[in-house]
This record gives sequence, C-alpha cells and structure tokens, in this order.
Amino acid sequence: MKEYLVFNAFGAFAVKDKKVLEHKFFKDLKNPIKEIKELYEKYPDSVFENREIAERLNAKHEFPNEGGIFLRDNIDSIMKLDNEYYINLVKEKIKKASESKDKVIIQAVQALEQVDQSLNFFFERLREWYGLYFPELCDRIENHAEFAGIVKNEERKEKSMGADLEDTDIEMMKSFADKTLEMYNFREELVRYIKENIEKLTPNLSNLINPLLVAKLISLAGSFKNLAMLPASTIQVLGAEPALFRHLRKGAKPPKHGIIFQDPRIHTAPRWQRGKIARSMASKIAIAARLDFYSGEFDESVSEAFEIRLDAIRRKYKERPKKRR
Amino acid sequence: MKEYLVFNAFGAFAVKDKKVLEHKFFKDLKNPIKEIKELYEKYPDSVFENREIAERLNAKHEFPNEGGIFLRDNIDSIMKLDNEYYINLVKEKIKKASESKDKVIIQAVQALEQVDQSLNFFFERLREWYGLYFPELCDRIENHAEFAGIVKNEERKEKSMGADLEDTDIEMMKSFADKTLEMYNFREELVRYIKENIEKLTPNLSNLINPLLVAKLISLAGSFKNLAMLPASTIQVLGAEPALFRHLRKGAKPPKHGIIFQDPRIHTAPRWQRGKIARSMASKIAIAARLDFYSGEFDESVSEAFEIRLDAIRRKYKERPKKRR
Amino acid sequence: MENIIKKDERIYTKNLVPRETVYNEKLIKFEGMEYRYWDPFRSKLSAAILNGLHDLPLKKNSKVLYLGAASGTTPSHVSDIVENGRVYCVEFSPRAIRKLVNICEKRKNMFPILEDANYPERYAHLIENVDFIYQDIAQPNQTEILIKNSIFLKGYGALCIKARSIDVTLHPEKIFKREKKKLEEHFEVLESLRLEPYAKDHAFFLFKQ
Amino acid sequence: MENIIKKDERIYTKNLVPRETVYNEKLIKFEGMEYRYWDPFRSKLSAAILNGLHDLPLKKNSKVLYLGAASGTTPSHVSDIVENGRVYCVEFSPRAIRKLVNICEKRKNMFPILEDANYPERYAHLIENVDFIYQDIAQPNQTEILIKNSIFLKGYGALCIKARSIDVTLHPEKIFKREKKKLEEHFEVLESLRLEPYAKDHAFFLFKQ
Repeated sequence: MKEYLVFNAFGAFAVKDKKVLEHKFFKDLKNPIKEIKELYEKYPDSVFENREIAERLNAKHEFPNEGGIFLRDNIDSIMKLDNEYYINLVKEKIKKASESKDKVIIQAVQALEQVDQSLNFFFERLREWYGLYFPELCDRIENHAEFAGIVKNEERKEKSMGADLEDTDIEMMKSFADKTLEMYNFREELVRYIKENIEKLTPNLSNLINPLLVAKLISLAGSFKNLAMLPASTIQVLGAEPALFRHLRKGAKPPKHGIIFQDPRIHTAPRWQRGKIARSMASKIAIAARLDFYSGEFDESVSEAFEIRLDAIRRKYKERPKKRR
Repeated sequence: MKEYLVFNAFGAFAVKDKKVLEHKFFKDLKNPIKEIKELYEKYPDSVFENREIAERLNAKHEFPNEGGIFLRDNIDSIMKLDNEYYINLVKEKIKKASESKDKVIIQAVQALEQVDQSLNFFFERLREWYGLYFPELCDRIENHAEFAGIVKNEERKEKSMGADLEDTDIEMMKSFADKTLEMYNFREELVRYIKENIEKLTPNLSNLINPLLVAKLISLAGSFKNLAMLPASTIQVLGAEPALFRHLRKGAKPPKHGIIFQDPRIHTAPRWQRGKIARSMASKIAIAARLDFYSGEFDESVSEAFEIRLDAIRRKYKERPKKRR
Repeated sequence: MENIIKKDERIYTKNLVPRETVYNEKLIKFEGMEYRYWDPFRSKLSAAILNGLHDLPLKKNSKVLYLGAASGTTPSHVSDIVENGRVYCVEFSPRAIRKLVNICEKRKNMFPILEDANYPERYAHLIENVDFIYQDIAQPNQTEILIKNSIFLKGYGALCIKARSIDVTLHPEKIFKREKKKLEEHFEVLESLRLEPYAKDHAFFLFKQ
Repeated sequence: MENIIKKDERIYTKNLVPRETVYNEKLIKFEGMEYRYWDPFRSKLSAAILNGLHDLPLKKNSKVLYLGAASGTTPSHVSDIVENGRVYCVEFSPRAIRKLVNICEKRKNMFPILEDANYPERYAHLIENVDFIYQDIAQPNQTEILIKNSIFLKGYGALCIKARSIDVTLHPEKIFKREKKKLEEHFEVLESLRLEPYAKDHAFFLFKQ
C-alpha cells in the first residue's frame, strides 16, 4: 500500500489505506512548505499530488492519487472550511497580477519613449537626406508621416533644384522612409495598447488625466504601488528632477510641475494659474492612485472635484496678478 | 522669316534665313549667359532651341529649329572645334556628380549611426520587457538579433520564473521584436549600400581601410573634398574632437587617434605601437584621399606602402618599451 | 427542486442573504421568506429550467464545482439553492473575479478560486470532491475541460455549450451533436435542451456519472 | 572600307595614335603603317563586319554621333576610321565615361559628352549634324532613342540591339522583327545581321535616311 502526502489550504496529511496517518495544520497559511517538509521527512516514500511541490522536494508525483481523493472525500470530517482564506488568496493573486501588469506597462512606456526619440531623429534625417534630391518637397510638406509617405510612394515629377541621383540612392531613401513609417505605425499600436491597459489598471487615474500620462507617472515612480504611496507634493514635480536638483543645489526657483505639465489644462492655462492647477491636480492624482491601487473601485467624484476646483481657479485668478513693488 | 538665337559651346549666333546675322564668342566658356543675353537684347523676337535658357530669359522656344540645324550643318565654316573643352566639361560634371554623391553617402552614414543607436536601445529594451515574461531566455541567448527572432516566432514552452502575462502583452512584445528586426535588416541593407558606393567613389581609400570607415571619415570631414584637403595630422584625430579639446584646454595628453582607431590594425595592436600605426595610416589616408578626389585612378601602391610600414613598425617595436625613470 | 419557486412563469431562489441583491434583481416575499428573481436572460441555468429541465439534482447541502463562475450571477443563485453546501467558483479572469469576490464576502458558502480550469491540478488542494459540476466556459475545448475536471465528481453535472465559441464555421446543431457524443463517452446524458429565446445557439446538457 | 584591313580572318584599324593601345589590343605593322587589332568579342561593330556587313559608310572625314560610347573601346576604332572627322561620344554613366575621357585626351577627334541620349536637346549645342549615327545602348527603348536622335542625322546609321535588354520574356527573333519594323518607319534598312558567335542574341542593322 502506497503512502500519500497530500495537502489542502490549511494543512498537510499523510494518508495510507484511506486513513490519515498524521497531519500538520499550517501555522502560516502563506508559507505551508515548512510543515509539508517535516511530514515528508517522516514519510519519505510518500507520493505527492501537487507537481510543483513534488519537484521542489524531489518527491514522487501522481495526479490525481488515492490520498488526494481520500482527502477531497472527507474534508468535512477533518475540518471546517472557511471561505475567507479563499477570498484573500484571490485578492493577493489579483494584486500580484496587477503588479506585474504595471511592470509590463512601464516597459511599454519606456519603449514608447525610445521609439518616439528615434522617430524624431529618423524623420529629420529623412528630410535632410531626401532634400538632396527634392528640396522643394521638404518645404511644402510639414507633417513628418505625410512626408515619409510621399517619399516612399511617389516619384519626383516636376523639375527640381535637387541633384540628379542614381536610382540606388533613391531606393535607399525610399526604404528608409518605409521602415520609419512602419516604426511610426508600431508607435500608434503601442500607444493604443498602453492606453487600454492603463485604463483597466487605473480607472480613476485614467478618468482624471490622460492614460498615457498615467503610464508615464507610473514609469517615473517605478511602480504602481510606489505611485500610490507618493505624497501629492512629490507627484507634482515627478519628472522634473533636473529642475528640482537645480533648486536644491543652487537655490533656483523650485519647479512648479513635472511631467503633469503635459496635461493641457496646465500648459494652456495662463502662467499665473499653472502652479495652482498643478497643485490641485497632483493632490487629486494622489487620491485617485490610492483608490485605484487599494480598492480598484471606480469613483467619478475624484475627477469631478478636480473640475470644480479648476473652474474656481480659473474664475478667481482670471486677471494677471500685479507685480509687487 | 523667323530669327533664331542658337549657341554652341563656344559662342552665340543670331541666325535668319540660313545666314548668321551676328555672333558673339563666349569670353568665359563656363558662363555663357552674358553674351547670350546681349545678343537676345538685340534680337528680342528670336527663337531659342535650348529650353532651359529660353525659360530663364522668358524667350520663345522650339526644338529643333532652323537656326540650330543651320549651325549644326556649318560648324566647320564657322570655327575650329577642339575636344579639350568637352573633356573639361565632362570632368567637371563627374566631379559635381561625385560631390553630390558624397553628400548622399554622408546622409546615409548619419542615418546608419542613428539606426545603430536606436537598435541598441530597442534590443536592450526588448530584453528587459520580454524578461518579465521569460527571464531565462535573456540569460541563454546573448546575440541580440537571435534573441529578437526567438521572441518574434516562438512560444514560451518550458516552465518559467517569469510572470503569467496576458496574450495582448506578449503580442505587443512580439510586434516590437518584429519591428526591431526589420530595422536591423534595413541596417544591413544600408551598410551594403554605403560600402558599394564608397568603393566606387574612393577606390584607393577603400583599398586602404574599411569602406564604412571611409564613409565615416568623409562624414566627419563634411565632404569628400574637405577630406582630400585635410592634413594627415588632422585626419589622425578626426572624430576625437572631445579628447582634442581636453588636450588644448587642460593640457591633457593629446589624442593619438580619432575614428581611425576603429581599424583593427590599430586597436588590436600593442598599446605602444598604436600611435605609430595611426600616424602612418593617417598619412596614407591623406594621400589616397587626394588621389581619389583629384584623379580617381586606382593605385595599389598606397595600400602596399602602408602594409610595408605596418610590418616595419611591428618588427621594430615588438617589445614593450622600458619606462624612463 | 429545493429553494426554487415558480410564480407567473418566473423563477426565484430563496435569498441566502436577505435584503441583499447581487445584480439589482427584484426581491419578493413568499410564505414569509425572501426570494430573488432569477433572470433567464442573465443566467443560462435559469433559462434551462424555464425551457423545461425536468430535474436539477442540487440539494440543500450539495457541494458544487462551478467552472467559469465569471462575475458570479449564476453562482449566487446556486449558492441560494445549496444553502448549507459549498460552491467552489473557478474563474480565470482577474477582471471578472473582482465582482465575484465581493459576492463571496457576503455568501459564506461560495469559495472563489482564481485559476485556469484547464489545469485541475493547480486547484486540487483547494477543493473537495463534489456532487455536482456546472460548466459554462466559452472556450473551444470546453467539453474537454469538463471531462478533465470530472476527477472531482461523484454525481451529476451540467454543461452549457456556446456554439460560436467552439467553431464559428460549423452549424450549431452539428457542434451540439459532436459535443454531446464526447460527453456520452464519459457520462450518461440525462437531458438536452436549447436555450432559445434566452440565449442564441446555446445547448444545455444534464448528465450523470 | 577606309582605314580597315583584314588579315587572316581578323580585322584591324589604322592606329590614329601610333604606339598607344586602348584596351591592350595587339598592334601590327602593315605596309609601313601601324594597325590595332579590332576584337569582335569586345566590339559589336567588329563582329558585324566579320559576320559579313557589306558596307560601312564611314569615310576619313565622317562626322559620327556615337550613342552609348561606354568606356570607348568601339569609339576608338571609329576614331581610327574617321581620322580627320569627329566622333561625338554620348555616354550617361559617370563611371564608364572616366576611361573614355582618358582615351579622348589622346584622340583629338573624339568629343566626350556626359548626357542621357534620351534627351537630345540637352546636348544639341555640343554637336553638329552628322553623317553617321551609331547606337549601342542596352535600354528597352533603344530604338526610340535612336529615332529621337535622328534629327541630327544626314546620312547613314547603325543600330545594335540586345534582345535581353528590351524584353526578357520574348523570343529574340520576335524582338528583332519588331524593332526592325520601327526602324523602317523612319529609315531604309540596308542590312540586318546577327552577331553570334561574338555576342549572344544581338542583332545589327545598317540603315540609311
């Protein structure tokens, strides 16, 4: 008769011949391996049902096995089950999943930033390069993607001041335009992906500010959890580190806003309102981040409160303040 | 009877009714427009054969026309033709064509440098990003392109320590790998293009050092002509500008070699030989550049002379020199 | 059928947690007890009962393995029915399970499990052997998933098949036949129903081990 | 044929620049004059003569427009033949023309022109009307190029057709027929030859205006 070592959420059981030989309840439900090991040392020939643990202990494995079946048939006679443990287990798993989700989004945001920088270089280079052949087009088409599309697809038809180049030269420029456009399309895809995922992860933040900006804040904070723990004053200057250092070291003016300056409600506001709007926005971001991280419940009121405050600032500080003499 | 204003390489002719009414030989053969204009002012109704000049003077145009045919029928009775002018014309055109060729290559080299930098960023990012999902692969595959190829095409099959991510997350990484690989393939295409064209433009330089390095030198010098006019001492430190500034401003050691350090015959040599090899290589580059720019004739002996000198340096300075006390 | 009543062509389950609704369903009083309206458009099990399911072998103390619990609408009614039993609710989507967890916090006989039903080994240690398996997972291999999980079963089960999830190119009737055949290799199929008008191209099978 | 001699099934042209070779061809003495071997594998005009061209209407003072002069091998022999005339050598490739220019520096009757023969207007001011046009440009529209340039012609011409450059999908014989037809719309075709074994799938036409 084989011996089996099986366990459930609450304890480990050595089972043989449809009888529990011995059992150990877990002291720390999150860390059951200690008791399992102790029991296994006493019953080193026993067969496990769980592959992961069996591999860890280099033990025999069979699924399902008689021991497991016996345990699953007799739970009620062994213990009283409580669903609270299950609920916590799920909650922890969700949190862990969303933690790795923010890591994935941070990578995507950093890829986006590098792609954006490269695209800028590439588009500028393409203009200079193709400009040798058809300088008039550079002046006429301002939009980068449109310009690249024309380079890729069209021939120079009119008389141009540009040099008469060989076909292979033009082909190379066209190929560069093509690759740059593909990178540009990937960028759009990447933005869509980041937005969709960040909206799921942070419904409240994404309702308050542009999801892409949320993603950048998380990336700057290092993780979703970090962002949820930052005070509003830090959030306000997140991404303005160079200016902050200048302030601390040389006594320059402290920065009023970091990356949140990218929000049009700040950067299109009159200069004298910006600090106030940034402060209010940062405090609402702090609230929304906590809400998203700890509860995940959607609460329209955070965003509404910000809009009310925004209106108030706009009304109260409508006029440029007079300079003090 | 119409009047025609036609010209050849040496003079302008007002022709009517199969007679030359008046002619003006060009004082400066390179700049014939002056005499053409003067004659046109006297015969403002005349018809031109050459469209470009006709458009410039806003004159009538017809090709071919009676005036031109008359001229082309009676060259011998009007003047003695000399092929020297034709030879010079072709040489100038070739030079101008190769001048714009070097501009195109410079653009390509600068595109290559930006693509290389971006690729580095992208490959590193891909590793970090995909590493969240399958960290074991990052350790196992060192080659960047191979890594990206696996990310693009394969599934994670084995059990991994990485996070269980959603399909959309993995899809985005695969798409990034795909785009990065396409950029990588473009890079190879671009290198081939630069090499082929630089070999045509600079047969002697390309025989002496790697064509890609020739292209970078031309890019650093600003043009093929500039490179051909630089003294060897400048060529030796071209691309080492930061180190050169340090030398000039702070009295640091002068740099021994700029971008030519990329030549393996320099950077794999023992430290104490490098300066000598760099100096010799720079002087041969200066000679080859002049040869390529001014004559275009291929002369194996430049490269051979360098190899002889290289051998001599290697033999003479085989041992590490003793430090002076 | 225990804890289920039928009134005016509508069915209700006895509310395990009086005065609480799960999905804003209507609450009624009947013979001094509170009952929750069981919406056949929201719950396929309700649709099956309304479409004439003869027997639902769930008792007041049944243990149920519910695969594909989603956000918990149907599981909450099963929880009403099995009152003193247990419903193990397996769901793979973290998004869907958030709502389910909220429901479980009020219903002590519901046990949420965030796992993939394709891998029963991963939650074997969290469940017990059960009297009833209910499966409603819109996946191409949903019948295979059910069969894998039957190692935990001593009794009856129900399978709800969505034709479009299995193969959009085949006629639903063909799919239902094929899936029923698979079932019959492992179980005795007691009843087969279609769920129109409540759900399009869905079939419902009641089976016994 | 002036300035051409035939010896032992080989042909030679009288060297305009004694003791100088152009492509390392052999030099021979004949009746006190120096002659250059005219390699039919290197020059299609030589191949045409060896394959039985009856007449080559080039005289010691002919003016020739040579389209597609390449690096100057054949033009140098034409330059030998027309001695006191002129050869206008039009070539579009800067690479090929480098060598041609070197040759022109020694042969004062050769005039190099770096232009596209598709656009005669661009070099009309550099040439005169000519007694002979020779065309050997491996381009799909080579016959059309010749016709465009015939505005400069008062006399004869020769066209060398490379089938593969015009259309790789058609049989060479078909191409030659079609191109000859085009020629006949503008000229009187005097002779038609194939250039095998010296050049594969090439045809040679001598025509008169």
